[in-house]
Formats: sequence, structure tokens, C-alpha cells
Amino acid sequence: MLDLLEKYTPNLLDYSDEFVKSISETLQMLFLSGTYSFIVGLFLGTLLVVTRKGNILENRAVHRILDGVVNLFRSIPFVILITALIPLTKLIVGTFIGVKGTIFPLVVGCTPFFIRQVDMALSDIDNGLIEAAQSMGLSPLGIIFRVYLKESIPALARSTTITTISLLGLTAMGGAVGGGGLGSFVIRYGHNRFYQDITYVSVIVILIFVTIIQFIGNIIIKKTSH
Amino acid sequence: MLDLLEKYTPNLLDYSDEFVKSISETLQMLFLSGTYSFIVGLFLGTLLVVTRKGNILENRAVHRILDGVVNLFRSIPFVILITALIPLTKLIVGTFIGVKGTIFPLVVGCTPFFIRQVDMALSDIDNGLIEAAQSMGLSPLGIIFRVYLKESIPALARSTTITTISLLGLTAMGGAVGGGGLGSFVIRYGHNRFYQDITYVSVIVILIFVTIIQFIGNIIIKKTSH
Amino acid sequence: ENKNADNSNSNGEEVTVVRVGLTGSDSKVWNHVKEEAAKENIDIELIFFDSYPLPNAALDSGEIELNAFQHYIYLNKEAEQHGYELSVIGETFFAPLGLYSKQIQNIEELEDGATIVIPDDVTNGGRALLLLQANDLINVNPAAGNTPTIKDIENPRSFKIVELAATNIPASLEEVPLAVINSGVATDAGYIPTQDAIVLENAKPGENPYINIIVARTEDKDNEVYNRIVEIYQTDATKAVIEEDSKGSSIPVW
Amino acid sequence: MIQLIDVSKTFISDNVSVHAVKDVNLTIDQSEIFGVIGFSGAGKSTLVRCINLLERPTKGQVLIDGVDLLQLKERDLRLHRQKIGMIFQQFNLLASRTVFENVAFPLKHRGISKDKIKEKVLSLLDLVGISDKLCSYPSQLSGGQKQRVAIARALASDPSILLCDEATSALDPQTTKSILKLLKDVNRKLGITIVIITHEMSVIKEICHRVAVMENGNVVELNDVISTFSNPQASITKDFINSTSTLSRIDELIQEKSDIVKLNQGERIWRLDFYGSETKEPIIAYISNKYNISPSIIFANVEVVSDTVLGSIIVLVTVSDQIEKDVIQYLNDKQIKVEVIKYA
Amino acid sequence: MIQLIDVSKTFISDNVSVHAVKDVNLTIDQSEIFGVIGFSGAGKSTLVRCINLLERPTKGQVLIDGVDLLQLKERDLRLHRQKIGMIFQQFNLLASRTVFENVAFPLKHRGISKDKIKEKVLSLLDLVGISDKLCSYPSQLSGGQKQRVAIARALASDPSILLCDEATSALDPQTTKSILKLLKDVNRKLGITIVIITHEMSVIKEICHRVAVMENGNVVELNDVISTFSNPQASITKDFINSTSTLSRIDELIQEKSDIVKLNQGERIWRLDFYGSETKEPIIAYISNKYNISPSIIFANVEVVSDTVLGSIIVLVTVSDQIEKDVIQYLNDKQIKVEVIKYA
Ligand SMILES: Nc1ncnc2c1ncn2[C@@H]1O[C@H](COP(=O)(O)OP(=O)(O)OP(=O)(O)O)[C@@H](O)[C@H]1O
Ligand SMILES: Nc1ncnc2c1ncn2[C@@H]1O[C@H](COP(=O)(O)OP(=O)(O)OP(=O)(O)O)[C@@H](O)[C@H]1O
Ligand SMILES: [Mg+2]
Ligand SMILES: [Mg+2]
Repeated sequence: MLDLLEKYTPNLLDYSDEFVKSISETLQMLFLSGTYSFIVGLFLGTLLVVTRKGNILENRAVHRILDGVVNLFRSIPFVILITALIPLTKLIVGTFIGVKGTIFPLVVGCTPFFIRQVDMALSDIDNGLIEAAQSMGLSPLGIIFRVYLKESIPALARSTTITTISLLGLTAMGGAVGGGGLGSFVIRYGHNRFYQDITYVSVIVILIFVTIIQFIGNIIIKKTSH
Repeated sequence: MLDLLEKYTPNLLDYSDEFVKSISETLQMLFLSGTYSFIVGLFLGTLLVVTRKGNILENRAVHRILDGVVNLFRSIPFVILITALIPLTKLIVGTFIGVKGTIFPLVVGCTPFFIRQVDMALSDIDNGLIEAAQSMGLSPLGIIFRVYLKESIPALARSTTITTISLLGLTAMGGAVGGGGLGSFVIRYGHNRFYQDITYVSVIVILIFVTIIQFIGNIIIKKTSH
Repeated sequence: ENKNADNSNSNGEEVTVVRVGLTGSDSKVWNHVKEEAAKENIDIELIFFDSYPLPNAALDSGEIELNAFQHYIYLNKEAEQHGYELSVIGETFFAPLGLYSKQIQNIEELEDGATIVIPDDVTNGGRALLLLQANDLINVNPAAGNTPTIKDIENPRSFKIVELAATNIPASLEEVPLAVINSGVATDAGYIPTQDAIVLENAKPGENPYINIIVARTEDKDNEVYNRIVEIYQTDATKAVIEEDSKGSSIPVW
Repeated sequence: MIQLIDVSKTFISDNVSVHAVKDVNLTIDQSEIFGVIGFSGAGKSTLVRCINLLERPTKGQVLIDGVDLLQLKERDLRLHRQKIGMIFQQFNLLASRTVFENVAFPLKHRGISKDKIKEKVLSLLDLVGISDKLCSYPSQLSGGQKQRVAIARALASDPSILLCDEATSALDPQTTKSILKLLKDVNRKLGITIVIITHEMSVIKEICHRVAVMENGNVVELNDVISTFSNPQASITKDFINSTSTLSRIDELIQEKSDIVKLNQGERIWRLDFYGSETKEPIIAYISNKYNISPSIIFANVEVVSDTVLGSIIVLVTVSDQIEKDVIQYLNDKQIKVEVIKYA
Repeated sequence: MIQLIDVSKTFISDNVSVHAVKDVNLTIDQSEIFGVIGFSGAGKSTLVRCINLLERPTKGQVLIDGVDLLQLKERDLRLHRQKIGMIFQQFNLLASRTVFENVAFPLKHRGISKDKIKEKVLSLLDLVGISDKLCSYPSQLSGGQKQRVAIARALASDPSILLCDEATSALDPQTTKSILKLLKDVNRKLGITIVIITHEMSVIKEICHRVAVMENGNVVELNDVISTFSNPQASITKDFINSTSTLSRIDELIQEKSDIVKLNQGERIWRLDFYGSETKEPIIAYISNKYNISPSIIFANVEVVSDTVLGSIIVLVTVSDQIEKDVIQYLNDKQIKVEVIKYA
């Protein structure tokens, strides 16, 4: 077994410690920033939808500002964003280095994207359902939670899957502030140093992550579509 | 005027040639790779949907393979992808450097993402409409074009908007093979050399692009939602 | 296909197009060279790569004619790894790495277990480790050659070595006691390497393997045009541009 | 009490404006069952949707128990809406929730205990006859089953006003009957006000007290049910009642020259329209005896609406001109309208 | 000709299986107008959806003009489907297309010239009475308007079979009438076969030739319309006809102890059910004269179905026991069924 590994993945074996560490780093980044992005994105995405013209909390100012901010953050290349956020990151988490330092920029980088995905998911809700809820005297909050969010769970699962996989891609940039992670690992060693074995194995590991995420997403979609 | 520019954007003025060139490069990359990704992604995304279980062209094998390939390509960090594609890029467009050399990798990088977005857009079509079309004896192709695609134009416009903006972000990576572009420009000078004026102006220009794309998207959504 | 693209200028004279692969942000220097070369009917086309492995690959496969982004060590490593037949046709400048700190004045003051930040890119990461070794902070396994990585070190004082994107390192000085910074980055971040660095890399021209170079395919090593470009580069006028653009952090080596 | 004062609603889209409701004034009393009829597109749904402000009128006032809904703050409007149940023409069921959850929906988050909710929902589902579909999702239901879930849901929150937009249109007559009985019961027992849009005249006759007839956005007639049916004023009301009655078939038969209406010498076809207290008298028997004629019934539509016998009969009779005159005179005196539809 | 042979359809979801259609055998003739009735959830929609294989039967065969659809290749099935129009219970209009475009939809890409399509669509929209909504989108239409678009769309491609799933449920009686007339016309002129699911008995009476009664997935009765109404066999059919007739109100009135049915000494309430050729005779007049009784009509439902007078009358009559017996005997001889509903 070890012989085989040594034959086909000599470099990976050399860097096995870092490889394992980078997997754990990726999982940490993905999980933490994913969770925060999900919460913030779901909140702001819903806000974007309900404040749109003709919707339950129509509010031109809020909608415009939110829309503009989302566009702005989607306009800033992530590398620049990560650097620009350094002072804020330090303020919030105390350090901008390492996995800890990547979470905040990842959230800021990922959330606008998720907001758009949430927008897309919620925009498909049949207006009749909103009307039914309104006619029952539900509060806007009630309508948001019990109709908008609940009824679009399958679509939101789709959105979340797409976003999580995109976030996984984004964590590769975490290396810029020493967050490490598999993406950074494979670029630094596999790509920049041409260690093909590292590239292959790392991509396979990422593929496994992607497949798992997609699989979970599909299950949720299936279970919640009636 | 020039005085003002000199005062507030001294570095940008220094690099104004490259700045202008990079804008044109970005537009070229965006337009060309966007067009190809749109066509290919729309085709494959639709294929992914219609071959899903219970759909009009249910085909487990095709669906699985397509799904797996999409996952695979979404797993490969773009820098690695761009390098891995070099031989193929050379074969197809004759060179792997410059704007010309970025188009193919950008298409390969962007399409899987767009496929998922198309999937999301088409999955919301009411099954009753498909049944109506089936009952009229429409061919699968007819159903795809005249029901799936036509009826989800608003959702597809949303998908396309999100994807185009993501692609704009991706073009920043075009610099890896000498494709230049605004993203690469702002990272090299604004970010790496700490020329704040370059960063600000470039981000504003990208923001304008993003806003225009979003604006066009919104107009199409509005015009086609009834 | 290794042929240069040939063209004519407006006067009907033969113009040779030479594509030069670069990385980073030294376009001012090369634009100067480009202008000068144009006077001799050499049309230099600058191509900026954002990925280190690609300029050599592009040169090797004939996509470009010259590149100028690397130092000897990087070239040697790549040539060995990929079997590129590339040759140095000229030296350009040397940009010393330096050790910087906001907390200590002297390297002896560094405590055990402290965090040290180094660049995460392939050209400078190993070089930074060697610099740390040169200052007796760590030991590098000699078998790792000129491009060691973190796993190749022996770290008796248990320093925590963190790799960051080069441009984020200056900001890290707010929270870590010691960082290795490229001179260009340090300058752009407002440091003057010769004054602010606690330790600066040895900068003797001709001896240092980290001197930057202009590279051509070995078969073109004697190409007149290319060598002319090297000559145009290695002028006092260019030197002035380098000094101005790098604020003195890059040291021309001719 | 529901008061609509000068209510208008205009839809504007792509520069085309549709005046769906025009200056409607309407008062619906407490505990009344109020019907709304009218041709497709007349503005019935729009009007009813104005009552709970699902459509905000372009003009006018909507008062519920004297409170102007349009002046209310969002919060207060919600409280009012909680007392107004609505059954939608398109059902609007929540696709991600089971039948049980759909009906429980308006009860949740109102401080009602789980057991109470369960009890309430189960009894409602039982009343509308879909207890066996408890755990089905809307996509697994037939059209009528969906409609029944919608009805149960609207009743779940014990509304004091119930708006029904064609609440029985997808139901078979038997189920419709049982639903109407249910509505009548809640009306009687709990005194809830019910507004019913329907195109089934039987529904109107069965449970409504008053009925408004809409045409092109206007309420063109508004009267109690018995008057509306016995003595329609607006021509559209007449059309409506006519087209719903089987008696209109006579015209078709005549046109089609059916055997049934082929008349021999001296035969004629009369249409008798009658209503009210007189009706309990044996009219047909009496005229046969008195004038020695033998009318044979070919169409009849007589029923008891609001405790009054009401209806029309079409008879075929052999009679001389003179006697015909006498009979008609006699019947007219009894307040029975006679129309000679066809002579031999 | 449509033949369903042993057709069953079972839905399985989450381990619950619903047998929506069970072993149905049915032959619908060329040019027939065939009605399907049954309670909500009986399986009517599912059965009809089996005809064009929108639901693939779990078992059985579906033959159209002798061709087994289940054996066809996709391509051939499509060709067959093009000849089968369908009106859906939920309309299924294309939201992104205008009324015009929805109706033109099935005509497009069939090599028909634009002018022809336009002409056809406009004439259909005119027939269903929504020419003024040409450029509206479905979301801007009332329920009935949507349904009419769906009807026009189903007719657009000149189908030889038309499947109607409650095609007039959202329509007012007048509009329903005109739609039925339209269907009757196309049936007569073009000989198209029409299958109609409905819960409106008037629709069945008005245009159907034969009617199938479904219960729990089975066809429990299948007969021509006149026999079904005059002489229902299955108990569900009786229930059905009963509940649709206003005469069933009498039971309620009696239960409610209404004044109308309060009987004096010697009074009784009879229900007379009659049909067929005998009916043209002046029964009421005759018995009044012959037995010197004066029956007064309180409910009546008499109409002409398929050129036969058919119906029931409920009368209030004062009569001695002896004469009652004679009258009943007399009426029975005339094939009129008499039921004594209430004695004084
Ligand atoms: N959102 C809308 N935009 C434009 N026009 C509309 C809209 N909603 C309804 N209308 C129009 O307003 C008129 C009244 O519609 P409404 O739904 O009130 O009719 P209705 O009486 O309920 O008819 P039905 O019996 O067919 O349901 C119709 O002509 C309809 O086309
Ligand atoms: N997709 C499905 N999954 C599970 N059960 C279903 C599904 N579709 C229909 N059913 C069930 O099959 C039975 C027959 O449904 P169908 O729609 O044929 O009834 P129907 O006779 O048309 O009733 P209605 O008059 O209410 O439209 C119902 O009990 C229904 O709940
Ligand atoms: Mg309506
Ligand atoms: Mg049905």
C-alpha cells in the first residue's frame, strides 16, 4: 500500500501533513463562513425580495441601497476585498491571519452572491400564496417565514448548494491571508510546483466535497418537493 | 480637469494606457466567453433538466454523467483549470496566451456554473404546462424551446445576470495567461502596489459594469414577467 | 513555431515583433525599453502573466520570445522539472528580501515560538526560508536545494511560520513580530528597505542567485534582436526608470 | 356589517386600463349570506377582494363594522383580516404542506394549543369529507379535494366574515350540498357573515339571503333572493335566471322544430310564471276543472325558495281563443304571469 | 373510437398507494359526446388523463381507433396526441404568452400560414367571447376568462377527440350555455368525439349522449343520458341525480317543519316521477277531472331531455285513502311512479 502511494504520489506523501491540515482548514472555512453567509444572506436576500416594488414590505430606499451594496461587493475582486477588509477583520476577530482571519472576508465575499441566489429562489413563489397569507392577517414576518421561506425550501436548497460549492471555490483564496486550505495547497504545490500527484489527489478530494454537497442538496430538494 | 485627475489619480494617469487596454480586454473576454458559455450552458443545463427522473427525456446515464462532469469542473480551482487546459486551448484557438487564450478556459470555467443556474431556472416550470404541451403532441424539442425555455425567460434572465457577473469576476483570472483585463490590472497595480486611486477607479468601473448587467437583467425580467 | 512575427512600420521598414512575458507590475520599466526599441524597429509586445509557471511554459512553446520575471533559481528549477531549453541572455535587477518588524529592532530580540510571516509564492517562499536560515533562526534541509518549503525546515525554536500573499504581509506587522517582505512590496507599503529592514538579503551582483534575468529559448540565445533588447535594457536611462519606479528597492545589476 | 362606498378598482397595465369595479355601493348586514353573481369577467372576484383589501380600491371606502379599512395601520388591518376568512377561486394551497398543515396554517402562532388545533382541523376535515387525505400534499389531490381543503382552511380561524370566491365550483352536487349545509350551519350558529360569488344559481337559491348582480363592474341589481328570482329587474338578471332555468330549452326546441312542440289545431304553449302565497292553490287543477281544459306539463321548474313556492311551468294546452283570454285573465288576477309562447 | 380495456392507475407516494382508477372498461364511439360524472376524488380526471396517456395506466390498454397507444413509439404517440385536444381542470395556460399566443400555440410550427393562424385564433376567441382580451396575459384574466382561453386553445388544432376536464366549471350559466352550444356544433359539424367530465348535471343533460358514473375508481354505471336520469341503477347515481334536483329540498323542508309542508286533515304530499311518451298527456288535469282532486304543485322539475319529457313533480293534494289508491293505480298504469312522501 505504502509502496503504491510512494510510487504514484511521492510528493503528496512528502506533504501529507500539510495536505491533511489543509483539508481540515478547508472544512473549517467552509463550515464557519458558510453558516454565517447562510444566515446573513438569507436575511438580506429575503429583505431584498420583500422590499421590491409590489411586495409585502415595499421600500424603495432599502431595496435600492441593498441592491447597490450587493452589486458593489460583487464588483470587488476577492483578493482586493480580502486586503481591504484587513482592518475590519482585525477589529472583529482580532486577527486577519490564518483560518480565523479568512472567515469574515469569505462571508463578505460570499454573501452578496447568496443574496442573489435567495432572490432567485424566493421570486418564484406564487403570488396567490402571499395573498392567501395576507388574507389570514399574517404579519410580514409571518409571511416571510411561513410562506416565502418555507414554501421555497426546495429552491433555497438549490441556491444553497450552488453557493456552498462556489464558496468552496472561494476558500482557495483564503491562502492569501494564511488561511491555507486545500485550494491554496493545490495551487501552491500542485500547480506552481507542478506536482501532478498533488493536483490530482487534491482535485479528487475537492470533487468529493462538491459531490457530497450536491448530494445533500439533491436529497433536501427531493424530500421537500411535493 | 487634468489637474484634478493628476491630484486625485496620479497613478492611474501614469497607467492610463494600460487601464484603457484592460477595459477593452475585459469586455472582449466577457462578451466572447459569455456568449459561448450561454449557448453551451443553456444547452447542457436544459439537457440536465430534461434527462432528470420523471422528465420528458428521462435518461439516467446522460443525467448522471452530465451531473458528474459539472461537479468535476466546479471542483477544479480556476487557475489549475486554465493551466490544465493549455494543450486543448492551443489546439482549439492556436494560442494559450492573451485574450484569445482566455476564452476557452473561461467558457469551461463558467459553463458548469451556468448549467446549475439554468437547472435552477427551469426546475420551477409548472408541470401542468409540460403536460399541456405533451397533450398537444409537441416533440421534446418543441417542449424544450416553446415551454421550458420560453416560459422561464424571467428566471433565465436572473440566472444569466448572476452568471455574467460571476464571469466578470472570473475574467480577473484571465491575467494568469496574459489575458490582462481590468481585474488583473487592479490586482497588479492597485492591490499589489498599493495604488489606492487605481483600486478605487477600477472597482468603480467594474461596479458600473455590474450595475449595467444587473440593470439589463432586471429590465428583461420585468418585461417578460406577466 | 519559433519564428518572430514580422511586420513593416509606416515607413515601410522591417519591424520585428518581440513578445516579452512578464509578471507583476514593472510595466514602466519595460514601457521605457519598448519605446527605445521602437526607434530601432523592434516592436516589443508586453504580456503580463498572473501565474508564475506560465511565462516559461509560454516561452518554451513559442508563444513568446523572451521573458523577464524570474531569478536564476526559479529558472533552474523549472528547466530541470520540465526539461525546458532556456537560456539567460541578460541580468536585470536584484530585489532583496528583508526582515521587517515593528516590535523589535534586532533579530536577537525575537522570542522563541514567535510567529514569522513569509510570502506564499513559489519564487519567494523558499528564498525567505533560506534568509531565515542565514540569520540562524531555522535550519533548512540541504537536500531541499534552493527551493525549500516549510516541510523542509528544522525549527528548534518552535517559530510559527505563516505564509501570506506577499502584499498582505506589511499589514501583518501589526500583529506579528517578524515578517519577510519583498523589497518591492515593502517600498510600495511605504518602507525604505535599506533603512527599515532589520536584515536585508545579501545584494552582491553576480553572486546572488536571486538576481532577475531576461530569458530566451536556448536556440535563440544569440539572436541579435533579443540581445539588442538586453542592451537597450541595460542602459543608464533604464536604470533611472527602475530606481524611480521601485523607489530604490530594486537594484540594477549592470 | 360590510359597507362598500363608491368603490372602484381600475387595473392599469401596459397603458391599457381595465375598470374592473365601478362605483359600487353595497351594505352587507351582519350574519347575512350575500350572493354575488354576474357573467365571467364582470368584476365579482375583484369586488370581493376589495373587502379584505387584497385589492386596494382605486377609489372609495371599505368599512367593516364601521371601521374604514383603508385608514387602518398595517397592524390593525391584519387584526381585521384575521376575522375575515377567504376561499380563493384558485385555492392557493401551500404546496409544501400536507392537507392537515394547510388547514392548521391560520391557527398556528396564535397561542392555541396543539391538541386544540388538531381537534379543530380534524373536525373540519371531517366536515368537508377529506379526513382520509390528511397527510397528502396538494399535488396529490383532485380538483375538488383541493377546494375542500381551501374551504376547511378558511373556516379554521372561526372568521366572522367569510368570503367565498366560487367555493364550490369544482365540487359535485352532493359535496356542494354538504358544503352549503356546513356554511348555513356556521351562519346560523355563529352568526358569521358570508359573501358568496357563484355562478351556480342553485347555490344562491339554497343559502343566500340577498344577491347582487354585477355587470361590467357595476352592481346592476341588488335584492333579496326571492325577488331577484321571481321578479328580476335588470335585463342581465333576467338573462341570467333564464339561462339557468331549464325552461329556456323551450326556445331551442321550437327553433329545432322538435316533435314535442309540434302543435295540432287549437293547441298552444303557455308559460306560467308564479310565486308567492297564491301558489299553494291548485292552479292547474282549478283551471282544468273550471275551464274544462287539459294542460299537459312539458317543462316545469317549481321550487321552494325562502319558504315561498316559486317557479314556472310550460304547458301545452288545447283551447279556444275566447277561453284562453278568460284563463289568462283569471291567472293574472291570481298574479300569475302568462305568456303565450307558441300558437298552433 | 376510444377503447379503455382493463385500465387501472395506482399512485404510489411515500408508501401509500392510491388506486385512482380500477379495471375500467369503456368504449366511446366515434362522434359521441360522452359524459363522466362522479364525486370529487372518484378518479374522473385520472381516467380521462389515461386516454391521452398523460397518466400511463399501471395496467390495461388504451386503444384509439384500434391503435394501442401504449405500444406506440414516442413519435407516433405524439402524432396521435395532436388529434386529441384537452381542456385541463387547472387551465394550464402559458403565463408568458398573451391570450392570442396561447390559443395560437398548438397551431405554430405545423406549416400553417400566419394569416390562417390569425384568422383561426380570432374566430375561436370570438366564439368563446373574449376577443377583447386578445393581448392580455393570463394573470390579467378572471377565472372564467382563463377557462375560455383554455377551451379555445383545445379547439384550435381541430382535434378529432376533445377531452374536457370540467371545462365549464368556472363559467356563469350563460357563458356555459354558449360554450356547450359551441361544443355541440363542432360535434355535429365535424363529428369530433367529446369526453366531458363535469359535475353540472345540466351539462350532461344538455349535450351528452351517454354518461359514465364513477365511484372509487370504478365505473359503476354506464348508460345513455335519458336512462341514467330517468332510471338510475347504482345507488350513487340515484344520490347524484337526487342531490342535483331541487326536489330533494322537500326532505329538508319536512325536516325543518316548514309552513309549506304543514298538512291539514286529509292532505298528503306525493312525488310523481314520470318520463317518456306518456308524459305529453295532461296528467294533472286528467286526474283532477277524473278523481275530482286538486293537486297543487309545490315542486316540479320537468324538462325535455333527448326529446323526451322527463321529470318529477311534488304535489300537495287532499284526498281520501280510497281515491289515493285509485289514482296511484291509474298513474302506475301510465308508468308514472308515485311515492307518498308525507301523510297529514
Ligand atoms: N391583474 C389584472 N390586470 C388587468 N386586468 C385584470 C386583472 N385582474 C382582473 N382583471 C380584469 O378585470 C375584470 C374583472 O375580473 P374579475 O376577476 O373580477 O372577474 P369575475 O367577475 O371574478 O369573473 P369570473 O367569474 O370569470 O371569475 C376582467 O375583465 C379581468 O380581465
Ligand atoms: N399524483 C397523485 N398522487 C397521489 N394520489 C393522487 C394523485 N393524483 C390523484 N390522486 C388521487 O386519486 C384520486 C382520484 O383523483 P382524480 O383527480 O382522478 O379525481 P376526480 O374524480 O377528478 O375528482 P375531482 O372531481 O375532485 O376533480 C383522488 O383520491 C386523488 O387524491
Ligand atoms: Mg372570479
Ligand atoms: Mg378532477
